[in-house]
Amino acid sequence: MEIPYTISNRPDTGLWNAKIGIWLFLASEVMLFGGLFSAYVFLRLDSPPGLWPHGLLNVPVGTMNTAILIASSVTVVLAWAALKMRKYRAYWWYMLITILCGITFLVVKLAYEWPQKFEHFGIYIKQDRLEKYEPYLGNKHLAEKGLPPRLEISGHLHNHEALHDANVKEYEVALDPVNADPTNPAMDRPHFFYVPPTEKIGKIDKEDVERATMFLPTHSTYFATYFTITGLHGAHVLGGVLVFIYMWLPVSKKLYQRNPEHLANRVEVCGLFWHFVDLVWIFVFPLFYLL
Amino acid sequence: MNNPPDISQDPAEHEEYAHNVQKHVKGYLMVGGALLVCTGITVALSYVDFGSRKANIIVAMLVATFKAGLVGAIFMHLAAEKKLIYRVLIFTGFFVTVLFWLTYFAWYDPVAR
Amino acid sequence: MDASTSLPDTAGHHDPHDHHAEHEHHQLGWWRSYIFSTDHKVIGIQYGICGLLFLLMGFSLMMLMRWQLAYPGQALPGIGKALGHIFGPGTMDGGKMAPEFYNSLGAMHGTIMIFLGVVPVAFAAFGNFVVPLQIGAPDMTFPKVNAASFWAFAVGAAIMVSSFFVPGGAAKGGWTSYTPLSDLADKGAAYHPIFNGQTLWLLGFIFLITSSLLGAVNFITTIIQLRAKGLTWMRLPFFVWAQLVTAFLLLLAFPPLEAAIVMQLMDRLAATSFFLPTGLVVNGAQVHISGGGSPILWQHLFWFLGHPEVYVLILPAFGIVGEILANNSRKPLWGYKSLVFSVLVIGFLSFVVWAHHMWLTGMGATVSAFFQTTTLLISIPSVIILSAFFISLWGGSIRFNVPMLFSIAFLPMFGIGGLTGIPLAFNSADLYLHDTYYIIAHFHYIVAPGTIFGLFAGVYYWYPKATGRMMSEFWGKVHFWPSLICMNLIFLPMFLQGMLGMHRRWYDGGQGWTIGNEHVWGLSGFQWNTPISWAAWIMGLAQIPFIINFFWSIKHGEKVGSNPWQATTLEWDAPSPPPHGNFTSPPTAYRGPYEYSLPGRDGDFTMQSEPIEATERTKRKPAPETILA
Amino acid sequence: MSSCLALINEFLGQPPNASEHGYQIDHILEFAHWFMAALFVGWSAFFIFVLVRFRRSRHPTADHHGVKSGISTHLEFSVVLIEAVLLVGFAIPLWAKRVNQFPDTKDAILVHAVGQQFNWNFHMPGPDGQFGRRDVGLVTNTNPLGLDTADAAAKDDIVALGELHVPVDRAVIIELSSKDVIHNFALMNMRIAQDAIPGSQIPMWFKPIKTGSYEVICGQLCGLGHYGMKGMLVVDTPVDYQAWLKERAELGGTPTVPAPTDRPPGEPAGAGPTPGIIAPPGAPKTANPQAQPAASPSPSGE
Ligand code: HEA
Ligand code: HEA
Ligand code: CUA
Ligand SMILES: [Cu+2]
Repeated sequence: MEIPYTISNRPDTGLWNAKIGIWLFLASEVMLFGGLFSAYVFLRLDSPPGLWPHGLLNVPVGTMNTAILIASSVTVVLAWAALKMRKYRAYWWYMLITILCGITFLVVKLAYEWPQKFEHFGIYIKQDRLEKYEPYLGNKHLAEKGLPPRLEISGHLHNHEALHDANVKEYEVALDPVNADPTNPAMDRPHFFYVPPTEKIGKIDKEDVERATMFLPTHSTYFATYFTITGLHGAHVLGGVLVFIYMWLPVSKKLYQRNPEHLANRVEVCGLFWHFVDLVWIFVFPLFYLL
Repeated sequence: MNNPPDISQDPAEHEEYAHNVQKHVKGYLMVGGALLVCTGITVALSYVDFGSRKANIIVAMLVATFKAGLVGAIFMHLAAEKKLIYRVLIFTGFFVTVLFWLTYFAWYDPVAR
Repeated sequence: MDASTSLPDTAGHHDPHDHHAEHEHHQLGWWRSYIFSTDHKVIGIQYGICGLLFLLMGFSLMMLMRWQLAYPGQALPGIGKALGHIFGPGTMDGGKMAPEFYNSLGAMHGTIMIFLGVVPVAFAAFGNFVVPLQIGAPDMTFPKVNAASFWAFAVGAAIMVSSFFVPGGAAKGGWTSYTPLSDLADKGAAYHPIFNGQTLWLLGFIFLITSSLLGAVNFITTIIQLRAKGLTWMRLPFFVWAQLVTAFLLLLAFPPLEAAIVMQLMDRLAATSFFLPTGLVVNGAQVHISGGGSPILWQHLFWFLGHPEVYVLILPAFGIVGEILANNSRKPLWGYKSLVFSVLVIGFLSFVVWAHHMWLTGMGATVSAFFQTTTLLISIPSVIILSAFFISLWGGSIRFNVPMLFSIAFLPMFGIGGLTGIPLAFNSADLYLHDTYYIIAHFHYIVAPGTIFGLFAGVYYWYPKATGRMMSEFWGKVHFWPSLICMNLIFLPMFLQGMLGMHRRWYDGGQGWTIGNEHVWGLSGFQWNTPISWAAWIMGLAQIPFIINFFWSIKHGEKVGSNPWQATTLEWDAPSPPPHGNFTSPPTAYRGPYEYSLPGRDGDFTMQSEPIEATERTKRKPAPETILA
Repeated sequence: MSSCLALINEFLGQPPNASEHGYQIDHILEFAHWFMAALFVGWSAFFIFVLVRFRRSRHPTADHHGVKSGISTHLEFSVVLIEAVLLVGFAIPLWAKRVNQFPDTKDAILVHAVGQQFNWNFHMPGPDGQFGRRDVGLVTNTNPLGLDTADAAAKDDIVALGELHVPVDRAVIIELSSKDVIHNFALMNMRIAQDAIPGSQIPMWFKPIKTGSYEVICGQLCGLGHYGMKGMLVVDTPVDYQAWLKERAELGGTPTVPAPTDRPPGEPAGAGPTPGIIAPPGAPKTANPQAQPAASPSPSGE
């Protein structure tokens, strides 16, 4: 006896097996990211004023990546439709574009966005020393406007030896524009385009420092959630790309010749997964880049 | 909008069938466009000050939900799916809401004096 | 709307994989057909044997702990020193158990019993072996995924067990792995950054969760898609319903824990602070982390799995017991519909009660009122199920064979465990009972003499289907009676210890505490440990007949036909053991699952696959089935 | 009435209650236990009867239909009803009282209890009623709470390690927190318990009505010394209490018991942060003789 309904529908459910399978899997995925996002909410609610950073991420790049994912989602359905219409060449091209989109997304994230963060340096000032660094923080100015205070001075670390050498008593940082010119109203809201650190060097005594790290997951619960969620999402993208590559290779051409509907079903299933990954990103993007 | 029907084994019907799918393709492209526009809108809105950050978050989430809806309904064919799948998703949706809401609620209502 | 719906399923023949599957049983060598098989029966048996061995292992760990509890600080005679060498320095030097080794054993006992023992046997093993047969399917919908699920489990289990032998030993934070404790544990000079107990526990879990998710997807799809012709939802055996709900619980409750585990891994490996608040001072030294995390978050995510998980432990047992009760009382399960309904309700409600494990975390009045209500609500369907089981026996003609013995023992045992859950549901009462041995007794009555007995019953019941031979009745009884007695000798006194106020996870067995030295029923709380421990060790001996019986019968058990118990459900139509593809011809179901002692028929059982004759239609009255009774 | 109810808890070994609200909690327990007992006995009787009456030898042919009456429905409803009564009538109001109606801080004793591996630190505001500032930066072995002695409010503060005295018949409000991991401040005789969670300060209150000294159990696994993490609550007569306050005040902000530093048995050398101070079980934490648990060998056999 063979396993029925691998390709055609079971009459009473009107579905073939893999279709149900993938939807169940996606259901569990919803719960997985649900767990992560509820953690995000929980931690964000817990964070005291000023401790949830804003505008640290590169919005245009994020936007571009969003667009790329959306585009790839479109090409996947098109690829599937092409198969339905039995146009293998079209399918092949759409699939190729999808794969390339996926890869670009990953490259941008891993080779550009993340490293850019890793080399950024953030210094949290002790509560009772904040006044001392008023010129970098401009908290009075913020207080007047009723905005949350700034507790962190960020930029590019000049004297890297400061990280491990105890004799070096202060950090020298090429300040971010925000800290270079804190009272400038333009700085109240995060910039749209990423602005590199200025030439202006800020000096911060180690005594006054609460914590100082690069923008790594350990930097703050914000970056912890950011790297964890985008990392997990990236893993999903990678998985999708790999499967797509398999279905784009000649192997699947053989399957197509044997039974086109079967290939179409597979593409549909992976497509569903891909759309879901896209869908997750649709929430990740505003939550981390914009808000 | 409906999904393209599965292709029939009978080649004779193939012509109008392919045509049928073609119609849907246009729809997919339009939705893709809509999504891109919405992305632009989300970004733009995040620079508009809606009074409080809360307000901004709510607005952004509304747009995001709308986009998610599009992807789900059209790309993932949820606009016209089988009952079974709806059932599964309804429960999942419910439980995920429970997870969000109750954890939030528990955070919101601690022992206090 | 589908053109192909109407067409016969011809397409399948073109599919390479089905082709492959078709040939499997002709061509595959020993390895492919017994080790890396994709046949649901083989996978089921693999799961079964591994799971049982892990049960034994978890039990053995506990027997060690019971020594420490009964004779704190005394060297374990005989094997003690040897164990010290096996587990390495700082565990049982000179046969004396060290505190953190006790904690390791406790945590691993819980983890192994639940995730490597009961879930694999109750869900994966019986689910894999029995469900496709009971619904008349040739196999699972995704045989390869099925195999993948088993191997993911194997890897996860290997990681868990190996964690005993890394420097510092296995995880020590309890099976609940509460943060910050488990975030901070197993760190520092003496530990490897990755190969340390807690980190391996987390890594192992990721595999176990993956395995469960793959399994769950497969089960649900199979039950939905591969039901035999005529096997409508209301004709499904109760066991299939139980497995379906269980699968959904695993599918939807595990992922949030997976998320939490990823976060704890980040905390441990990337120095994040998901679960670490600001300003921790550990052992006099300030911890340098960003802080801002929440210890309670872990508990929420853990118990969001944790509670559904406990129903994962019990529902399959319900299913097994139901089948066996019907079969051996030779009459239908009473109130089939209400049973199904209750199982569904349990499944649903178990997602909204988790915080009853967190009463003392500083929960406000509103939230706790909500969770108390849901927790009490969820006890109702259990009451209904148990009542239905009891009532099913009324008017039966009860055979007391070994599977039946274990099944009827299950009922009161679960009853005790369940009933003692009720005071815990009131957080003001739990104020007193929380974290005492009362809790331990509560859930052990459910999982040990409950679930474990259910599993034993299942093993004895389906063994002939899997092997074509019976297990020995006599040795079965030799297994049953001591087990039943010892179980109660072990867990009843724990209620007393709990009421005394003795707490769990006490390395010294309460010796050092005033309450531990107060007397109840003639013995001090601490002294009670001794009879409990002896009972546990004797129960260990009582398992030997089972183990021998189990393996001996494979070759030497009495040969039997395809339906030794004269049961009605579809699996008994297949030959024993069933060939690859299970059924010689696709079965069809014509009637409900439990057509025992139908009036006006000579045999006292009628198989689901027997067509309904014209004569019957007139004679037959429909069995009384109402939702709430 | 309630006394005969109470029998069941005593019968099960519950130690006597020593707090004002405690008897209410015991009532719920009693009620629940009688309820469970009734169900259990009832069902068991039915169960055994059925097993005997309908065994194969006695009843060779089964009846396909079995029970027809809806008796079980009534039974299930009564279960629902009783549970509902317990919940709405007792449990919910009781909890509300515990967490929403704290006694007035003017006539209550205010204490901060801070858990650490494996000990309890108590911090009392002293005469001025002001808690001195605490800062994790200042924590040392001799100043386990990191009390800022520079702070004026801290001058008269009382800090005690392991042992807390309170006067009888006065409400006590304990604000629980922890320095490292989650502990649980459990007072079985006071019928009160509450997690001590790092990063948050959770209040809990009770009113002792019997003098004596009671062990504080740590009811949450907190590492290898968990089993030995014992505090002592001494309920004094007002007079003794004043004496104790005086004695403490003279000692100033420093704890009496020098914070032990010995590593726990069998602990891998130089192991990470988790392990800490460990009290061997049975080791008395207080001068108070009643508090001495029956002497017993330390679990590590020495
Ligand atoms: C399979 C496992 C299982 C099951 C089914 C249950 C069932 C229930 N559990 Fe249990 N529970 C656990 C496993 C389980 N539990 C575990 C493992 C823990 C500890 C976790 C840890 O901290 O390590 C725990 C802890 C636990 C707590 C937390 C206690 C604490 O930590 O402070 C609570 C609190 O509400 C609770 C309540 C309940 C309730 C109300 C039920 C109800 O669903 C019970 C309903 C059943 C009945 C009401 C019985 C009905 C039967 C009859 C009426 C017939 C009687 C007939 C005869 C006796 C002959 N449980
Ligand atoms: C499914 C879950 C499960 C099961 C079955 C058991 C079974 C048992 N448990 Fe378990 N226990 C837990 C889950 C379980 N436990 C959990 C979650 C905890 C909390 C851990 C923590 O603190 O974090 C705990 C804690 C716990 C404690 C408290 C420890 C402490 O707090 O310090 C104790 C104390 O006695 C105990 C004892 C026992 C005993 C005597 C059994 C016995 O009933 C054992 C019975 C087992 C068998 C009879 C095995 C039979 C199997 C075979 C013989 C296989 C045969 C093999 C082949 C045929 C191949 N357990
Ligand atoms: Cu502190 Cu356990
Ligand atoms: Cu629970």
